[in-house]
Amino acid sequence: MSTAIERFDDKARDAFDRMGQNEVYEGELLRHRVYTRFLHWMVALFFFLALFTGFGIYMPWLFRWFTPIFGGGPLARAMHPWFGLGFVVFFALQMLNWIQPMTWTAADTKWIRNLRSTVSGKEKQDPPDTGFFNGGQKAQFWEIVGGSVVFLITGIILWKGARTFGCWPVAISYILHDISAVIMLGGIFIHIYLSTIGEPGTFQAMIRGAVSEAWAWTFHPAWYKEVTGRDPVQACEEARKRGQIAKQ
Amino acid sequence: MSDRKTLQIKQISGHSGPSPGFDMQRDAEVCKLIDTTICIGCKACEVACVEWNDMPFSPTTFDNTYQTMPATRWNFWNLIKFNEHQREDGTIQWLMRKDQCMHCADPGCLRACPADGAIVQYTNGIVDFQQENCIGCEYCVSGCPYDIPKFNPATKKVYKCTLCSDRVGGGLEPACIKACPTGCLKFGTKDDMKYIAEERAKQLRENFGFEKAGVYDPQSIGGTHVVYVLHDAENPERYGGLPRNPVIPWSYTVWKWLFKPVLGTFALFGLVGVLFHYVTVGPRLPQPQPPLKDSTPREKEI
Amino acid sequence: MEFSRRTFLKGSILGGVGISTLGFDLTPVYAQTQNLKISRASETRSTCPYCSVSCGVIIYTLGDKAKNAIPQVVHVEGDPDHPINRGTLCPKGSSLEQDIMNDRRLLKPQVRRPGATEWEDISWDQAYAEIAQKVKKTRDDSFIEKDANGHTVNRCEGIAFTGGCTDTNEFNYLAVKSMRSLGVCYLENQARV
Amino acid sequence: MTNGWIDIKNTDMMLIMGGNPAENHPCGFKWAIEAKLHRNAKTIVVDPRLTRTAATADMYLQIRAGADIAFLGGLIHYAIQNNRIAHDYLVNYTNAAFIIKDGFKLPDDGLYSGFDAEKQVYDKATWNYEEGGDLAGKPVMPTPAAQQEQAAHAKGSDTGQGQGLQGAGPAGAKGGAAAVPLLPPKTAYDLTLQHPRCVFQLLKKQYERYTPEMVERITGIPRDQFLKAVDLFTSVRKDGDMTKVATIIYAVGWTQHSFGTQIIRAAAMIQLLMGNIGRAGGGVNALRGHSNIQGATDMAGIFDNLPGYLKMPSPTDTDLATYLKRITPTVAKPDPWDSFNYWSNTPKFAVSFLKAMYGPAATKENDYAFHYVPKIDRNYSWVNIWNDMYEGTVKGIFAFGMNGVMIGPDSEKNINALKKADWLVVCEIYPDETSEFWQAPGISTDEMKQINTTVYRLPGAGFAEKDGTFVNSARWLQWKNVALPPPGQCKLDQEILATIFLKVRELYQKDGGKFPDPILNASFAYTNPYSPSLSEVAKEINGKATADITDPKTNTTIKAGQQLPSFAWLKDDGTTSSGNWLYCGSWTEAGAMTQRRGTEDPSGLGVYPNWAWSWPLNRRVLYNRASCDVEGKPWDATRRQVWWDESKNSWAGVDVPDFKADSPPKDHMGPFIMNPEGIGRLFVPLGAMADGPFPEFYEPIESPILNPLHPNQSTNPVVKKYKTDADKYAMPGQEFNVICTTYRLTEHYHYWTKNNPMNVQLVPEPFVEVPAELADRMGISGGEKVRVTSARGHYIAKAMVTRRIRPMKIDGKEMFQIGIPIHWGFRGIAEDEGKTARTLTNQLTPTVIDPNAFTPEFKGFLVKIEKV
Repeated sequence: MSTAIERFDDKARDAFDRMGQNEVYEGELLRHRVYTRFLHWMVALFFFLALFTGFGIYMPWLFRWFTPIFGGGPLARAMHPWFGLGFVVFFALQMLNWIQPMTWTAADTKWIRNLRSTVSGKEKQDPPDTGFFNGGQKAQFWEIVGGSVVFLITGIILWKGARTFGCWPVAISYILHDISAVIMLGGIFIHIYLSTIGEPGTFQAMIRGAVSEAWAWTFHPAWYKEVTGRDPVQACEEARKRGQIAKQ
Repeated sequence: MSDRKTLQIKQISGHSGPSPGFDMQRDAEVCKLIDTTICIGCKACEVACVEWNDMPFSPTTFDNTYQTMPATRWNFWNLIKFNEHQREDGTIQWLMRKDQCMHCADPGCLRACPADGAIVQYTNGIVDFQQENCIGCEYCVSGCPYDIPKFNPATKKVYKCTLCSDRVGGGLEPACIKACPTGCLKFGTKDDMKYIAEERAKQLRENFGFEKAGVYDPQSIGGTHVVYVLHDAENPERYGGLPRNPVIPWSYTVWKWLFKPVLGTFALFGLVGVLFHYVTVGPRLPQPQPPLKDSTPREKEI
Repeated sequence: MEFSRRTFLKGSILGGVGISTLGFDLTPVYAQTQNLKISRASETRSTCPYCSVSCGVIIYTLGDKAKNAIPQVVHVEGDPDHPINRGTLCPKGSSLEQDIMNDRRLLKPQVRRPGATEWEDISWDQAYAEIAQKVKKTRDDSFIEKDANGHTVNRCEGIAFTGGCTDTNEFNYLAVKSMRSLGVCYLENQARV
Repeated sequence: MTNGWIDIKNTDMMLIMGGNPAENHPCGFKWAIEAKLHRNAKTIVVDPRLTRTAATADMYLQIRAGADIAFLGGLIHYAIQNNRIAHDYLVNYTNAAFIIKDGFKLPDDGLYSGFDAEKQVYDKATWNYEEGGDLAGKPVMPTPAAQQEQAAHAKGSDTGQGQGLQGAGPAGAKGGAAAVPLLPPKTAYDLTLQHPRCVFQLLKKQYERYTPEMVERITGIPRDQFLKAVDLFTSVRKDGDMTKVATIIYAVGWTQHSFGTQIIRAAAMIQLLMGNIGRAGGGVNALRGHSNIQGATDMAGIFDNLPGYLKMPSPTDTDLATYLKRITPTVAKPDPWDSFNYWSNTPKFAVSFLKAMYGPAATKENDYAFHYVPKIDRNYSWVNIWNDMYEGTVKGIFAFGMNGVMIGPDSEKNINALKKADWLVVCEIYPDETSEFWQAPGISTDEMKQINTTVYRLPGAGFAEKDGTFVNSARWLQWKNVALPPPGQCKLDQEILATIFLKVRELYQKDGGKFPDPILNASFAYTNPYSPSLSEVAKEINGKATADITDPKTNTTIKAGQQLPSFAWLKDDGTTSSGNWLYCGSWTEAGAMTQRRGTEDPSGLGVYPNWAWSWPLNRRVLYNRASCDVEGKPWDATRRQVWWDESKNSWAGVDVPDFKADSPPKDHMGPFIMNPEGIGRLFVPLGAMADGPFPEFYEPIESPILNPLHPNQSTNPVVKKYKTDADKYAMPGQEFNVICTTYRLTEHYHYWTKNNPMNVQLVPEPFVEVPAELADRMGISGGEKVRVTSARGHYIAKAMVTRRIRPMKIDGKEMFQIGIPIHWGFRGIAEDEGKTARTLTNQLTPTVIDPNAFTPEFKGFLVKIEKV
């Protein structure tokens, strides 16, 4: 089964590479290919569309000013399931795309365990065994996978309504849908924060697909080592020395 | 706006804050009494409703019963349910019950409805749908313990019996109640209707041999503004699925009015938390981090 | 990053804007009860034509009997004053509006000629003339003045008249008068079946 | 109805049989429910199906369609055996005490005395009272007159009397030159009811055979259920208690049989036995089917009457005097009693009627245009019209609102009859099956070309587009107003009819023709004769004075042209005219009584004296004198209607007394003022009933079993079968083994509401109600199409499998009953959409009619049922 996914992913990546292009300048590494970036932004787009239309249903008296953007309450409610479906479909493709790098490893549990220090800023550099994705990103990925499965099931139930599925399934899926939405929302805040102002230099990874080598060895040393073959800590020291020489 | 008396609103669906009409005006609670023991299943109420509300006709097909259609529809608000119940001695009791919105005191539809102003409850107890505010999410369908609200796919809105809020607002009795030939349907204040119902139930018990005759006014949803007199009040399911103990899925009460706002604030905390982290801890920069220049006081710069 | 005043101001402005735009306006919601459709219609008291309970009905017609408003039935309801039905109606009586404003009503005289396979329109005068001729011819052909025993009987054996059950009494009287004057003996009515 | 709709609320006990008021008269059934609600009244429903009436009943019995007389006979037997009868009422207000002539024989072998097998008619001479006085306690010996009578009868019918009887048929057809047997002026009577030949003893002997076991064999009602029901019904008279009252409510379930009139007779006899007639909450309440069917009967839309139930003249009535002598009954009563015999005024009614019909042309010299009216000597009733059209006698037919093809019976024969007619004029508001008989399913286009009938279909006016009066079951004449003009080119029905008649008159004026006098002289003296205003016609029906007339007693004078206040003013000297004497008083000088809308009801008995007007003379409950005992004191003070007011020396009451106002109780005038005897008839003397003075149980013409009482005379002996090739009848033993009955639904009105989308929505498709056990045996599931076949035709519809009709044991054999609603034909909303098989229910029904009322036998015939 996985070989079929592999073949599909490769074919897709090549096809998209032909269509788009990865701008990798000197001193940068290729991080995300066109196919990944395309999927990421489609997922993001549908997520926000679903989120905003969903707000109109979740708490209309709070978000009543939102729905006119989508042409009023009824249209927002009508489009919400389609956006949700878009989100789930594209995320499914992303999941196939990232199934390999996202597999959970011991390093990730270790990363999660010293999460407090990374958040409080004491640890300037991530532990050397942080691979292509660190524990937080993997946790969020799998959280989104779980969330979108819940979205799909409860969404279909809510969409077709009590007429086909009965009162209690709708009532329960009404809660699960909300819970997973709120959790995912929380995760998305953090994701956006870290990928923009939280960790400068990350955003271009999803725009041009390239990251600076400094970024690589600081946040994903194991991946840096794997790609460039050099030792990240040593590379960081050399860069610091070069920095002081330039300053003098 | 009905000319003589505007029906004051007591409760509005999905509405933040109290409704303008709440406790503003004394109003007797109206009630429709349905005495199934003298209902002859003639369907005058069905026709009177379709005719008064000028509803378009929906095609019906024969399915081995006198019942007009399996359940009410968005253009057929009240329907007599026919059930042939076999007594122990083998004889048949032909039960007929008029099925329509029960206008509950604590309406499940109103609780479930997320849209603001789509479902309103007047001070006289009538629960009414305001189609222009309805967003067609059909939560009310799962909120209603009696499976009453019906969705119209063409207009994407939900419809149900309004207990003729326009006629009652204009000082008339509902159309189905006026038409009922045997007087099985009666209209008046809730106290009068309960009194007549109890008297009738007593008469059935004492004079007509229905020991378990009783009145159906379920308190699990705070009582309803449509009250039944049943031959056998202990098992109302026999009358075409009238729930003995109607209950609103708790998700529309506990979840909606307690957890949802709480979780909503959690999500907000997420946003605020992130900003707070940015303001305090600051971003994580790729190493080596360029050293800070000395942050001398501002006046030095002038 | 230490907490600079400027960043603090940025954060609070952003938060304030967010809160205020979250929709706390309270447009009043009043009942939009449908205006009572019969409040200005004109009322006519009549009797339901169906069964023999003879329920009193009120027929609400469009307009206030002004000349230019051709009355259309808006609604039919039971007559609360009528001592027998006291405002109630059965499913047939309640649908009387549909019986009066029905698009299956016959609107013009038609004739089916011998051997024809569909209807032909015919004017009233033409219809009257032809029917009168046929009645006269059939009466003259089948009229018997005296029977086998020589008693005067004045019978027209060739014509039959079958009256409906919702014809008014006055119409029935005219039917008896005209048909008996023609000598018709085959005079029957729904009362028979 | 002897009482009225609202009066039903005053009852304590109801037997609802042969009728389904909850479905066919829902708004009237409200009063039966009111009786249950406010008086704890009990309802017993006896019906072949568990109907919606039975759903609210206290006791429901499933009976075999057609076995009604067996049930009622058993009820009479039970009432007499347990002495649950109103003794005083019986002795004083019925002919229980009258002695019957010696030659009379009870039908133990299924035949009364005097049956002429070859002509299938009875010589009714022996069904008569004996002449004489009080025979209480005297020895019984055959009187000389009786012997001479028997001799004449035994010798065979070669006396003049025999020839006079040309075929069966109503009293009108009877008689001949020889002496017509009359009721004896002084009847013999035995108030102790012991005389073996007194009516009560004969009644007791007649129904001794109707034991509960026999009732179970015939009707299929288990013995214990039957006894429980009759015990409950007769409990109102338990140990002679006269305060309670019971009513019997019925409809065409009883009339549509080949012995229909006798079933209703049995009900009347039960109510007489138990003293319920004339009392508030009592009586025999016939639920007429249509809004003006009572009016049509009063105005004689039927062949054998003239308006006001005057008999049609027959050929032997050579002149007016002979005719009046024949139809005016003479008093026949025990000597000490008194009898109003109101029909003695018949000459006044007949002459006034002729004056109204022919106005000035009716003069004393030409016997008030007596010969303008046709004389009938045979049966021209409904089934005979189609039979004679099928045989080529009837060439043209008017159908003003009557759908002959749908009504049948044996619609196929009606369609074929119409193919042979010359012309058909239909006045309808919807496209109906009769006007489109030539497009009936099964007629190919080239067959259509062979049909030479000219069909005129004229668009009539709906009920809201014309005024005029309707008469409801309770005899209330009510005026209705015009709400809107007829649409399109529709015209008012009266305009169409009057114009056709006047056009025919013009032709006769121009080119003459056979006996034009009645056509030329019929009085159409209306302001606009081509469209007579119905208020003018209503005034004419009420009656006017044609000359100044004064009443000597009260010395009041009515000028010529003024409306008459009541039929007491009618004269037989041509000075008064009245279209229908019964309606005299409906439009007086004080205005139209039929338009009154007074809603007060001081007595609370539902009399509403000032609402509209009920014939006769605004009386609401007929025979209400019988609600009082012999001294004029009401049986039940709480529901008193009329009583003898000693101070005013006249009868007073909350309702108009149905009696001679100033006849004191001591004169012992009988409460039934229309009968020559002045009392209720348990025994019907002479020719009033064609098939017997007492109701005898006969099987329906198509019956699955032979009559257990008298197998060799299984069906009604007097009923004739039709001889054309289209008339086929199922014989016992053929494959037709299921009993079928036809009926109406509450959602539909005959053949009219199949054009009304709201009603079509309620019951979208035709169906056949099939008992669950029969359906399982034949492998039919609910909603599957079935074909019902009778000897005459077939009917296809979906099966409604139900446990509300249960299998029955008839005479030891297991039988099933099915039911078919009548509402679907081949033109209507569902029909045009092809949702129905476009077959007609009445293609199944047999062409056989009741010998007295000539109503076809729509209920209880044989069919077979199979899957399609």
